Amino acid sequence: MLAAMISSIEEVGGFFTSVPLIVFLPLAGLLLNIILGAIFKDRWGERASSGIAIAAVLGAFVVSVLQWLSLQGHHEGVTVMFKEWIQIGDLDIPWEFRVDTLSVTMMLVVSGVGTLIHIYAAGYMHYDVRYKEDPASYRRFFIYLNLFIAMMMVLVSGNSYLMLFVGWEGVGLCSFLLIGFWYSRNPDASTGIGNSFAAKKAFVANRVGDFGFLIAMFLTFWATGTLSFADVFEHVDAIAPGIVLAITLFMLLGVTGKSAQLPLYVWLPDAMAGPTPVSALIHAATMVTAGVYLVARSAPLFAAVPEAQTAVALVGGITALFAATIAVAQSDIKKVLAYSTISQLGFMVAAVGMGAFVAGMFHLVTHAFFKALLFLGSGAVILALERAHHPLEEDGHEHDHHDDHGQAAEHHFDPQDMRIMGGLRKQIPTTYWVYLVGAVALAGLPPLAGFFSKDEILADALHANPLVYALLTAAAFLTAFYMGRQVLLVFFGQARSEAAAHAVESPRVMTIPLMVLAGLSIFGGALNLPGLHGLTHWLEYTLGHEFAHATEFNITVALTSTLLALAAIYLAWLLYGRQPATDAKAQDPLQARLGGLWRAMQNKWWVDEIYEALIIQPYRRLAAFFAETVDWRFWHDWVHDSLTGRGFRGLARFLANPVDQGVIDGIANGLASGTVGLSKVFSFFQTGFVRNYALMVFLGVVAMLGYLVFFA
Amino acid sequence: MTPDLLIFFSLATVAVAAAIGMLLSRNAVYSALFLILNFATVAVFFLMLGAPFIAMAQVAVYAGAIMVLFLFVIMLLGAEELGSEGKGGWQRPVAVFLALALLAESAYLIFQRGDLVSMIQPAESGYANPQAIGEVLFSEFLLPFEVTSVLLLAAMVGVIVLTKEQKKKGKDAK
Amino acid sequence: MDFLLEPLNLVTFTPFLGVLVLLFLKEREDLARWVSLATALITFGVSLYVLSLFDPSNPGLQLEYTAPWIQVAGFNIQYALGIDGLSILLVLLTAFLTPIAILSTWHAVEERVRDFHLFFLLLEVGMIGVFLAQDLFLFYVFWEFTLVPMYFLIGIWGGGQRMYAAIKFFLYTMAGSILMLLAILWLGINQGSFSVPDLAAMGGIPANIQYWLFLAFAAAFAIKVPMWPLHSWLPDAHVQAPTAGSVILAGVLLKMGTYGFLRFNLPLFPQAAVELAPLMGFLAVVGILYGAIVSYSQKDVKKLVAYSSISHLGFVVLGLFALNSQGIQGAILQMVNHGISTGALFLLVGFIYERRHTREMDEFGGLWKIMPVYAVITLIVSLSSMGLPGLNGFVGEFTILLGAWGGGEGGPLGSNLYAGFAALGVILAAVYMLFMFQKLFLGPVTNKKNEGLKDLNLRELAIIVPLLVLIFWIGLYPKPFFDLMGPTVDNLVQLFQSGTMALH
Amino acid sequence: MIPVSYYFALSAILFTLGALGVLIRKNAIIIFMSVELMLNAANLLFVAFARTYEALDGQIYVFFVIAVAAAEVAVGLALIVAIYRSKQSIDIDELSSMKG
Repeated sequence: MLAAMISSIEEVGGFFTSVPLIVFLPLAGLLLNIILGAIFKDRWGERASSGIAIAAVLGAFVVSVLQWLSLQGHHEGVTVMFKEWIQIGDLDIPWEFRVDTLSVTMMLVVSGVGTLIHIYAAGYMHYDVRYKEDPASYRRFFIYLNLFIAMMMVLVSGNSYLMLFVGWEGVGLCSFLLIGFWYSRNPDASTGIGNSFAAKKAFVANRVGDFGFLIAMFLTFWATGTLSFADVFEHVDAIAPGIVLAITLFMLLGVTGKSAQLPLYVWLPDAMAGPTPVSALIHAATMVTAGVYLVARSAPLFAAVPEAQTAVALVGGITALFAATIAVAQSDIKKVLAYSTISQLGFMVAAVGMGAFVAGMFHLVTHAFFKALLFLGSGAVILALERAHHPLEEDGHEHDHHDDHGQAAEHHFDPQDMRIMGGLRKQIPTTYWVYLVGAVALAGLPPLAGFFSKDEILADALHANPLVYALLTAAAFLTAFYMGRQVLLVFFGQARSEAAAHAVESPRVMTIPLMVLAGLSIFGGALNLPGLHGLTHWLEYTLGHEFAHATEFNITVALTSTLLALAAIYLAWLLYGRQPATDAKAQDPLQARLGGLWRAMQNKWWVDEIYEALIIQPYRRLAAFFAETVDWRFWHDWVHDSLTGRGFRGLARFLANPVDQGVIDGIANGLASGTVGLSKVFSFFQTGFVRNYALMVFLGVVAMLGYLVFFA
Repeated sequence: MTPDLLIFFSLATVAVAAAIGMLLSRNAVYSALFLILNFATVAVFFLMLGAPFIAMAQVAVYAGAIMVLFLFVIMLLGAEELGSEGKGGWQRPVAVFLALALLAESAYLIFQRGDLVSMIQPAESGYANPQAIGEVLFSEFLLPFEVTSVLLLAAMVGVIVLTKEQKKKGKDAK
Repeated sequence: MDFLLEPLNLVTFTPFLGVLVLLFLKEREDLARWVSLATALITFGVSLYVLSLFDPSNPGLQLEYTAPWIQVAGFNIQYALGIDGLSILLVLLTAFLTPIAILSTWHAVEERVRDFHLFFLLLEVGMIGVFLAQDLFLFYVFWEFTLVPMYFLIGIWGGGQRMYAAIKFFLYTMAGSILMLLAILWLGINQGSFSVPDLAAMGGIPANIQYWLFLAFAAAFAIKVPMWPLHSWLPDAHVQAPTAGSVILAGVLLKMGTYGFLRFNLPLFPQAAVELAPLMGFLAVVGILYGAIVSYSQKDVKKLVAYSSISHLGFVVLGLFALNSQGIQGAILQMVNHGISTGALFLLVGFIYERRHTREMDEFGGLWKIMPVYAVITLIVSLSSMGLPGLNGFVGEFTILLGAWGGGEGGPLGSNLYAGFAALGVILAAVYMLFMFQKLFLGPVTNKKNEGLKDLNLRELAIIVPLLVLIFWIGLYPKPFFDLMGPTVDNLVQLFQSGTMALH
Repeated sequence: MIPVSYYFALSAILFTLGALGVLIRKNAIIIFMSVELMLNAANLLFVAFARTYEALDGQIYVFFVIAVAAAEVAVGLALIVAIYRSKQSIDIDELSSMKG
């Protein structure tokens, strides 16, 4: 049926016609969940909800693999026309699927990592919905998650900027829904911000970016007359350089919104208010990399204007370092990872900015593996503490002694706070090992995936822009440091709270995806090993040789970064591992050494506060001023009611009053009595007797006839 | 004095006398009967003026239907002799005076305007027979004719509504 | 009697038959509702019949019906109806929204039910007439005719300050109409015709006079839209009007203003339109931003939605005065979109008002937990209103902005800043819409009074679901809608291609 | 061979009598009859002039007048009946609620 809906495709064979399924399978999954859930109500259990959702994503993954297989014979890729969408005059934007090596790479990452996270979430959410006392939300979660996969697939498979934008906004919506998943929670201790506020913040910040994207599209369309990728790139040479620069810079604004770069990154840390699988899927592995994908996709545009490239690279580099500094001083396990994500996204953005599109994409893929791993691992840690703190009935009664915890203690319990953890490696060994793999991969130690991808970026940066290289190297050093700090704080030392001492290992439905991701994090580097350059050649089919050059392995860079990472880890061990803190309230060792700098980093350089003071408060006040003073009191009440309305009434009164009183007061009295007399005369006629009236009429008739007869 | 004039004057006398009779009669039933007489004479005038259709309509509708309706109502209300006419106060002399003035004006008009003295010629044979009237009525005056039907319908509805209201009030009183 | 069966006469006056029936139903209030609903549904059916007769590939007027009407002293006023790509969607929208609005009054209007429906159906006659009239004088008659029922709908069934709002609505709109009447008379006397197609074909009005005529027409339409700064009547009217009145007011009556620009100002005074495009564009952009900013600070949900209308209709006007296919087609689609989305928002506000008898946002919070279906539907409608891709609002806004950008440098607007600032409205729309959504639905349930609220019942779902279907349909597959208006708009735009050329 | 002025005169007399009836009688029914008389007088004149000018229009008008009169009488008498039921009187002078 689907194949029949597709209007046209060149006859190339393969499974290309099945590509719309990557969108429609998740959609079908969510619709089934909605409909069946509505029909069966409570009998539609958790297994059914998650089962359908997982099957849908797995199906999408299978279809993506089929695309990959089909591409083997047709490296140039195909465009699958699905449906006409908007068609006005020269504007013709169909819904077309672009299947080429670049988009298939993204499809595989999204559906692959997505599947693993779905499986993990099936276990995780089982507990989460109970701790949040809303088990009915389980189905809702998977509906959102499937919607997200569908939208992400629209994003990566679209053949035009507008279709990409559709997915772009669609994932923004899902992000909004999932951050606000526990919408009824008030400003809560772990995030410092209510979920619904965080969700709104994410949406609005993204909208600011979307504004840039929109403008970029307008510029593109009026310069080239089209929005589909291939046609736009054909015209690049014909567009004035100034316009290309504008296009790319506005696009950069979009990228900073979606990929959480300076200055619009502020939403991402708050987005951690969402359930942990969401943080892993959306806010680490897939959605936030959309900006990187956009730049890679637009390689010909960016390559045409070096100024734009420099801007992109600088934004990426500065963000990488900036976010890394904040990550160092966070105590919330997810916050560290959030800032780490921003920092790593900075790496990718810097890479694609410098023209190292393959390196950027490479890092995107490996980062998806190990950052998803880290987030899911942190979820496992959080859950381990939560279950130890107040066990659910099904967990048995081995932790009965926790029941004597007072309400007050319960109130302050924050399972995400690293300061109350410690020593967890004994309690939850599986989680510990996979987390360690993820951390090492992120820190960039060979031979794990992160090393190769990061190294490729650094090598390119050395060629292209020494400043960016310096920024990124510093960021890499900090990365290794904060990951070392985190691992040491969480897993080493001794337990700093009752909950940490009795942490419970997660069920297999959660640990197996973790192990798979750990494997990917270890071996992911094989994708683009120096010398083999598998990914480079693969992407070259789409990007062209010009933009997909193989970076030579630079032994100096590799050695430098490895040594730096080792040094950072050693430094972390000196500070946190040698004499681990024993008390949750203990001061961070760095705090004493760094002083004010630490405060600044801990408070995220007060960026949120600055935005609040410079943008949000003024806007709020402006809105209130316009609404209450300008529109209502001035325009509505004063101009319309007082000036116009009362003015008119005043005029009427002015015209009426002089007769009555005022100006001709003296005459008025005479007039008044005259009026009384006259009215008496008139009221004489106003007898109420019909016949009198008839007589008057008759009198009138006679008089008129008389006039007509005698005088006319 | 030609026969025509003779007939005219005698009929005119009857008509005026009937009108005065209606006007002065104490009993409403008598008034109605005088009026019927008046209408009948006017119908004869119509015939003389070559308007047979109108004459018939006059007899059927006016003298027949309308006046019978009057009689019905008079009988229904038992209003043959309602109250005393009493004194009309200043109204009656004024009214008479105005009526005389109107007559005077009319007379002046009749005698001054020369075009009113033209003689009425005997009618041609085809003039104003019902067929001719019908043809005009259903061609040139079709729309007013239809509108008249709506008017009659409206009158009918109005009468029903008025009487219905009355009934309800009666019920409420009980 | 054949003229009664002319499709356009049929669609215009079918509601009138319902009025005649209603006149005889003084005490049967339940029956009055059903009669009114049935009439509105039949009218919708007839409008679909008109659609089936409509040939989208023909850019000209179709299904025309013309009869001489008033022909005295050189005035040649005709009763002329016709439909083309500019009006077909609006006629359908009117016929579609009316039964929905009527259904929404089932329990909301308990007093003088028959009169309410009588006025409502009369209003429908007027609105459809406005969109179909092809004679300026006839148009004016229908235009003024819509005022009367709306005046009574607000003035009798409205909220606490209904008389104030009704009178303000009436006076404000009348004031603009007077100028338009003068312009119409000028055209009738000097050009010798009131027929719109004839006048458009004739052309030849001197530029300086076009200028004044354009402004006179624009005065009437700008008040109706309403364009900033003539919007002051709108919040009053909306807040005081009953739900169904608000739906129709926002859904259709405001469109009469933008439609007026499209039908009269553009084709009759092309030169003036090109010259004045920057002015109109400026007012539109100010309206977009102003409406969005002011919405954010409202405490009453209905007022928020009312102000958001100012913002949305700013987009429509901006699109119209981009004077290219994208802008105008987007504007027409956006008229429909706004009718659907804002109509739906007013309905949703009405639902909660019927339950709680308040619209203050501070009274609510956490409703998602209590009324999940209601929350999800409101979310979808809000997202459509703020232009999320895949829903109807986006298609309209995107094409409008694209058109406005194209009408910028070197086009009639003269600068890309118009589109740029208008695009800022997209951000602000998210701000106030999400603010509203958050206030009503997110967070914990703070007010005890909200705890027992019931979710939407079947009748309410029946009202809102058709709108949702359209929201998705237009968002996902707008092609049939664009196809309906395409040829007519292209025809119209050609006028300006030459006009713009002459200017530059 | 009767001059049209005779009919005019007759009509004028009948009209005046009708008007007098309206003005001096108190019985609503008689007043009503007087109105009919006035209408009749006008009809007579119409027909006479129609004859004079050899045109049918006058007669058509009379036809319409008769129709209207019929409608008027029906409504008027219904009113009188209604008034009588509420006031137990059809004396026109008792209906003076319009006194200014």
